[in-house]
Amino acid sequence: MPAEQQSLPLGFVRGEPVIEKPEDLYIPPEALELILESFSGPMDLLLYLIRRQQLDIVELPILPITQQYMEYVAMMKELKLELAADYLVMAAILAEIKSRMLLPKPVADDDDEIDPRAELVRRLQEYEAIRQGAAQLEQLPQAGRDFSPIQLATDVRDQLELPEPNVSLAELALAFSQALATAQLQHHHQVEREKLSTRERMSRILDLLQTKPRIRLQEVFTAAEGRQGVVVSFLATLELVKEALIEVVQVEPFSDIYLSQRVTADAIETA
Amino acid sequence: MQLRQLKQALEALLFVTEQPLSEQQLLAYFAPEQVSKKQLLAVLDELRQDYAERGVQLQQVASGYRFQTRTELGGIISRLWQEKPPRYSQALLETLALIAYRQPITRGDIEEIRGVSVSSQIMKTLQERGWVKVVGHREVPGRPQLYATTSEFLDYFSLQDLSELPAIPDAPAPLRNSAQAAQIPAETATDIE
Amino acid sequence: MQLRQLKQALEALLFVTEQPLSEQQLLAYFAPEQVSKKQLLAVLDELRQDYAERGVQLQQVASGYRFQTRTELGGIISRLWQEKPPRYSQALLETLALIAYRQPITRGDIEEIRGVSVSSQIMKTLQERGWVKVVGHREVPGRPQLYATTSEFLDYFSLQDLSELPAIPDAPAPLRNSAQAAQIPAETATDIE
Repeated sequence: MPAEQQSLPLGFVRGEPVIEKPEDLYIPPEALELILESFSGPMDLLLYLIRRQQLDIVELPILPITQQYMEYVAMMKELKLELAADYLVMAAILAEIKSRMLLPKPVADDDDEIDPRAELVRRLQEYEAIRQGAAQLEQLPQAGRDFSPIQLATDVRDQLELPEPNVSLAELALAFSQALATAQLQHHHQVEREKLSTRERMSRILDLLQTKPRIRLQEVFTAAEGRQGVVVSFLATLELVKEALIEVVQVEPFSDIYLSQRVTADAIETA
Repeated sequence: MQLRQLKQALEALLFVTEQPLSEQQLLAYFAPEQVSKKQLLAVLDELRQDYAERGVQLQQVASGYRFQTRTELGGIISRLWQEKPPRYSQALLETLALIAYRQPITRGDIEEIRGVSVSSQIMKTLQERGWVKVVGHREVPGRPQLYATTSEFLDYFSLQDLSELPAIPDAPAPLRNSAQAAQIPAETATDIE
Repeated sequence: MQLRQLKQALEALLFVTEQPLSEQQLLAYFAPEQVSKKQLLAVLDELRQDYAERGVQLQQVASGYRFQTRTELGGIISRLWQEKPPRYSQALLETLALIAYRQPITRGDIEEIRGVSVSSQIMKTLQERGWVKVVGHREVPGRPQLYATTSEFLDYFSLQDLSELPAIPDAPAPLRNSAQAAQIPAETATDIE
């Protein structure tokens, strides 16, 4: 519909017509079509007709304006522009005002008789103000057209460490007890408590075996830990053997004892 | 925190964030450093001055502070973009202007002044761009939606608030009682600013 | 083109482009303004100096020039993306506790004790956190992974070794009253603190 067509340079800039309008009607039809399509609606056309005569809106010379408006509407029809109903509504309003203006004024009676044009004049004034607003918006700096907001890329984000959660040791212990309690309720079997340090040492030995396929038994002992440390390491080794997590190999009596990962092939065979 | 360090951090921060940062956001950000509002504003002002003559500038818009390229460079910078920035139709601009200048406003009000029915496409575009939103209903039969502009609208046009919109004539006084009802929101809008 | 304008345009350009811009790209960009290589390099050098002490700096990298935030500010800037500390679920805590107290342990062991399956997400979270790692496989069909706690785990809880984990009282005899059973560990927790 023509009312929503993009405004063309032939139309208005800051509310003023840029081109001289079809005073004589000998404009090539294509150009005329452009002009007609450039009106954003009947108010736009009406305003144009008034401004063309360099008149003030309040003077609204209803007779000639109505006539010209009808001519334009006829041209639009002729050019088979898809004529918006809105143009016809305005034509009806103009016709109504015209007829009321032509009626003889009732004598005396009302001082508060309202000029039939008044409402249309008010609308035209407001429309003109808004046209001005639209033109000013268009001229304001626009993002992407006149400037770009800046967002620098940064790799700082990659350096970000995961935030530390907030877990206390007590919570952990509690969670363990709860897990055990659940286990007992569900399975009715006693979960044995074992020396923690032994379990830790078991992990450490397994971890060591991740890096080397074989380690000497001596390597699991640390002299600095003293007797107790050695005992813990030894118990851990025995526990690992018992749980079939490692293998202990001694090639001949009194030679070095080696700990190694269980060979996968074994597992497959036993499987 | 040293003032010099605060200035550098603030500057870097405003360069890397996608959205403008408000005073409140910045104060919250620098809370660990116990930066006062007075310090913050002083440093922001210094930065603004530092960049006054540069190719990028510190701009205060509705939703906060941001760096943006100097407006006068528009053409030379936009060469960078393959696509031309959108040109908005007269119909869209008039609708937007009505909402901006006369908010809160109903679709009926817009149609009355423009003399054309408002295309749904235009309202959709304006809402998708985040420039316009529904802020309520007018308590008349049908409870039509009332539209107003958003801070994204102001940000887009580099404005801090509606009072920075270029002035246009006030809406003319209504004639009849029925028209008067339609006029009230326009007056309210001026107050809202 | 005036040198001042070139400097502003160049500056703005380097700020808006996502990728670094090489000398060749910049020369091509300013071809309409007939900027010489000598001019370009001089202006780039000026910009580099202008920003030497600022929060962002002009850096020359392999593929060209770009602005980037000052390295020293990494910590303060990264707060922008800092997430809130996660809150861990009971399931995760119990899994972690079982790994800590019963390591090395397989997922199957954990599931057997807890009576429910252990979600992969939990194992992933614990490993990403760096608290838990795979230390081997149990040589049984399927070769399930054996999990153990790490030294980061000990560090986080300020423990020297696992023997410092709070002692858990001998698990209570199975009770009919499940509520009572659940109560016991709670009391234990208070003692530990």
